[in-house]
Amino acid sequence: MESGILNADTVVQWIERAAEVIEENEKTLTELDAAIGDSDHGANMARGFSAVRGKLAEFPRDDIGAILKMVGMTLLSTVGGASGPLYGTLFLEAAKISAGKPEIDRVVILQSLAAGLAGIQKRGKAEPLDKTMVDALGPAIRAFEGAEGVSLAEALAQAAEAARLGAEATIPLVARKGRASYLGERSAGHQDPGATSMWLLLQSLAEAGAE
Amino acid sequence: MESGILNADTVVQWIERAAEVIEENEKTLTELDAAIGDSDHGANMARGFSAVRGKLAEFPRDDIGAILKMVGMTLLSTVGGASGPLYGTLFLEAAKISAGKPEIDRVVILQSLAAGLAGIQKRGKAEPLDKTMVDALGPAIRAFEGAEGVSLAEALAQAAEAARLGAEATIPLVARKGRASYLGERSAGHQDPGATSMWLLLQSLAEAGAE
Amino acid sequence: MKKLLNAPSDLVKEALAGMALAHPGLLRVHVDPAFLVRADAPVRGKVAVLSGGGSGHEPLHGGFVGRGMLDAACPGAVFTSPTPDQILEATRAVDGGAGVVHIVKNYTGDVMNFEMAGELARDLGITTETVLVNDDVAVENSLYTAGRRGVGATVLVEKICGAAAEAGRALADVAALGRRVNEHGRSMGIALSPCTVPHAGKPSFELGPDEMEVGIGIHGEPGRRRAKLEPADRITEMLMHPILDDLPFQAGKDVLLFVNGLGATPLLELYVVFRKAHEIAAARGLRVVRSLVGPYITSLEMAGVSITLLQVDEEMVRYWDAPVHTAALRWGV
Amino acid sequence: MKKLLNAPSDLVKEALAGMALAHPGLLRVHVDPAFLVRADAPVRGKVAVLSGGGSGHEPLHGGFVGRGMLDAACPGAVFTSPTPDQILEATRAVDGGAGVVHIVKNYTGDVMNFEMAGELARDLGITTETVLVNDDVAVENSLYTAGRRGVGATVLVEKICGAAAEAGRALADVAALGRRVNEHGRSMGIALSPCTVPHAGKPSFELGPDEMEVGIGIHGEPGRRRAKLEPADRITEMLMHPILDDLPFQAGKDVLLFVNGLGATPLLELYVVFRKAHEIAAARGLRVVRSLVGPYITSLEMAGVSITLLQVDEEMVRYWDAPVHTAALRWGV
Ligand SMILES: Nc1ncnc2c1ncn2[C@@H]1O[C@H](COP(=O)(O)OP(=O)(O)O)[C@@H](O)[C@H]1O
Ligand SMILES: Nc1ncnc2c1ncn2[C@@H]1O[C@H](COP(=O)(O)OP(=O)(O)O)[C@@H](O)[C@H]1O
Ligand SMILES: [Mg+2]
Ligand SMILES: [Mg+2]
Ligand SMILES: [Mg+2]
Ligand SMILES: [Mg+2]
Repeated sequence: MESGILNADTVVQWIERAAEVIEENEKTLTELDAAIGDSDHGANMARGFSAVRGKLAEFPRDDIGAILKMVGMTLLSTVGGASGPLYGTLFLEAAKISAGKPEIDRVVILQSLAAGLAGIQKRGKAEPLDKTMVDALGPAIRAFEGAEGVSLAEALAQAAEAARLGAEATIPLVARKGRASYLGERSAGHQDPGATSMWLLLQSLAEAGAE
Repeated sequence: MESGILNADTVVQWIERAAEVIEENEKTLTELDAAIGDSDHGANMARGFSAVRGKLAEFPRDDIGAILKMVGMTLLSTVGGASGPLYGTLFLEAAKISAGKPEIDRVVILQSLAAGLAGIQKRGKAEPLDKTMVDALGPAIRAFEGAEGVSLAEALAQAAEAARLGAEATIPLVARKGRASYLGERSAGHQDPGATSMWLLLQSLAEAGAE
Repeated sequence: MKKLLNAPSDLVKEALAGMALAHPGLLRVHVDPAFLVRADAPVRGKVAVLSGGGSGHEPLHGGFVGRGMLDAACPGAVFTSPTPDQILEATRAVDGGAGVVHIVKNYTGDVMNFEMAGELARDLGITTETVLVNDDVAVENSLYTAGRRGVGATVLVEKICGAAAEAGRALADVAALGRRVNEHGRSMGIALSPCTVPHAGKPSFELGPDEMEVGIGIHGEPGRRRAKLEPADRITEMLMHPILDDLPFQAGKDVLLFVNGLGATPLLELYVVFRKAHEIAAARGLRVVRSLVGPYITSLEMAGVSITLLQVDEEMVRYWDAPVHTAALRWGV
Repeated sequence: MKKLLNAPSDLVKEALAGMALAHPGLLRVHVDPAFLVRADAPVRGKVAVLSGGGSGHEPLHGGFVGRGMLDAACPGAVFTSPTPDQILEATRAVDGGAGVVHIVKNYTGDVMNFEMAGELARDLGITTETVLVNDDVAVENSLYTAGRRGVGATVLVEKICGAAAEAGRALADVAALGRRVNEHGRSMGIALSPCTVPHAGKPSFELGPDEMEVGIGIHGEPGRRRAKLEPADRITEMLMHPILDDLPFQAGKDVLLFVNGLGATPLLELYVVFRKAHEIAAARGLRVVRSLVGPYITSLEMAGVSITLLQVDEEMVRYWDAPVHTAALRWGV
């Protein structure tokens, strides 16, 4: 993907890869959620992405916006919980930016991610360091934006790495949003499940973008 | 007690000793009942004998029948379960034999025990080898009856020993009466709790009779 | 042992005090000896219906005291049948001159204590009739054993006898109807986990992570056999087939299907079992005309389920539907 | 994991099928998306009352669907809030032209999914009002957190809103009343044991044999703090004092006292807690005019208890007493 552009096929590969990775990590995500939540994040994400995967095979590959919209709508109607509306919003907001486009460049990718983050924050009212998925997506976007002079693949890899670090950096935080906030101080010392799944999605994007 | 006679004081000592022994063995009786019943025999017997003990201190010591009747009535109204009516009946039937008597000899003791056994069997319909308290009391009575040419104390000791062996001999039996019968073949391999408490009572009697 | 209690010996007494405070218009509690009666007892001229047994099966029996069901309940210690004096006093407290039906689950202890109470009541000039409940198909029925246990059908007998008594039926009729319900009802249960008798302080048996007890009673005793845990549908078959074959239930008949939680079973799971039990009953040509789903005869915090099937006639259905107002079962009022 | 189920992913679906079979005259089940509505929905001209949330809290919410309470319930996966399309379709199915009240427990997921459903309903021309329930005093309430959880008061809000809607009250009135109930209700809970989410397959946390979680929610999440197990009376004080101090409840007022089992708690123990809670309330000069004791908002097979205290006014009591006919709560009909 030295082209500096993502086409619809790559987007589909990303989502397929994401579905795989989520399935592989279902247990891990659930365990993270067991520690500071209600033990369902893995099952929620797996249910959602398995539904997405079911629709993906047949889906036309000419409009990235349409693909992302389908993903968003499917997550919205199958995931539930806090993560359903948030991931749903992420993809729906990104879909608006890439509507009608068969391929997207770095600028559009950045705009899409930023629109997704804005949507998540509007819906969920989380600020950085509230110990949520925002803490993985925010740093990833800043890394992607700052990755000048490198290939798109490399920029995506740097974004994924920033997401990983962001997710890890949630460990010492005391949650102020979502279910983990009910634990108060006891939420510290555990990695946020949503930040972790966000990292997995961005990692899948980097992997798809590298092929 | 070389006299060959039990007086009311000894009967009171017996019941007090029995109350102590039951309390000491509450856990054991409950554990035996847990294996083939409902884990309450220890608590049932302890509740009953603690109520008896409460009444004993103040109780007149001139009439063995009256003492035994009080014990029977108290057990009847505090033990509950299968053992309550059965032990209640044992003491009430024995009380009839010794009514008005300040002391009783071997013949009356034998009659009392036999009347108690008959009462238990009439109430509970158990035959020997049904894996119940009958399997401790029955052999004890036969041993007591057969203990000729020995002192009363020795006869009571032989009766207690026969009760112990009778209780142990319930281990291989398949229960045909009481709650243990619901287990069918699974009841084999465990000692019957009621036969065990019966042995403890007769052992206490032997100890009181030996003093 | 993790329980919400103070001293184990105060558990039943304190729970009764709680019931009295929670349901003041419905029932009254007598402390020594311990029993509960409906608030307006004795009801003049009405046959009284009384039941009792060890505690730990709540809402049975105390939760079924009230208009249209039990006039009195006698709670023993946990899993220990009540004593004759308790039963006698409760019998006296509810006798309205038309006699008292004793509904007795077939356990040696219950049978003997009720028998003695009945004899004492007779001496006082109170007529009693006993309805013995013995619906558990997991237990062999034989003259040479203690016979079958009384389990789920007890709830149905209590409801239907209570309604018949409320309707003004005579002592013999109420008792006969109760016996008919018992004769047409069959039950069986399984346990996924044991329970802990407060006084004993530890579970009555141990079960491996993939084991269950089949043919369980309601007193924490082990079941007839231990088996490997199976999916809910398979377990439901394991319970329904012996039940169906026992009466036997005949195609074309109307039935009441009662899926009972033993204590810790989530309602969600009970409905999963109900669904399959209904399907099996229908496949045998039975019409499920009435249903009951929930924890009504429990075994402390045991996880598990029992199924009761009652082949109903028109009279049973009428009395089942009649108004009832108790702490645990209420409709029509 | 020992549960009566087939595949974890079929649990909710199969339980709904069971409910439909068990309560045919009472409710109807819609499969995809999943929701339950009362049998006669939509009721023309009546405000509809809808609630929903993750499954695993049964009888909440499905068990409260019926005349005088909920028109619809939307069950999510276990402990997972339902999705906007589920809520939207249920809203459409029960709208009788007078608008729909959404009763939402204050969890981020529930709030967002209901919010989106409300927006979609508005686009379709259906007016909705949201009553947010957030009664858990164990959780700090702050603008900078997710706020307090909705727990026991949910049952009371659903009953009282349902009765008001049945009585023909307008949308704004029903919603305002629901908010008033929420404002005057406070709850807190403790857990003696964890629960196991079927998909997760193992308990959400581990507790030592003498430990309990204080300030527990209803989703198997750990509580605010871990403490040593205490006698029931002491635990009841630990729950009642924060509740009483929070509103604060004032001497001379009337209250409804609701002692709720979290799943595996024997009824016997709930009444022991009720007894002490009643005593504490009385000592503060409160009059307990209504009571509810039982497992109404559960957390699968968790052992534990929550207490809810509602300061009632005449209108709330009237609607509390109004007839209700649902699978889990029924009186007056
Ligand atoms: N207000 C919020 N804003 C952003 N993310 C949130 C918010 N609330 C929760 N989350 C994310 O959702 C994750 C939990 O998702 P999930 O377990 O699927 O839902 P639920 O908490 O409803 O069970 C959390 O780990 C967190 O990252
Ligand atoms: N029919 C009977 N005849 C004689 N003894 C019996 C009979 N049924 C039960 N028992 C005795 O009672 C004992 C159990 O007593 P207990 O545990 O106190 O009562 P329950 O079985 O009602 O819980 C048994 O171990 C047995 O010895
Ligand atoms: Mg979660
Ligand atoms: Mg026993
Ligand atoms: Mg017993
Ligand atoms: Mg959740």
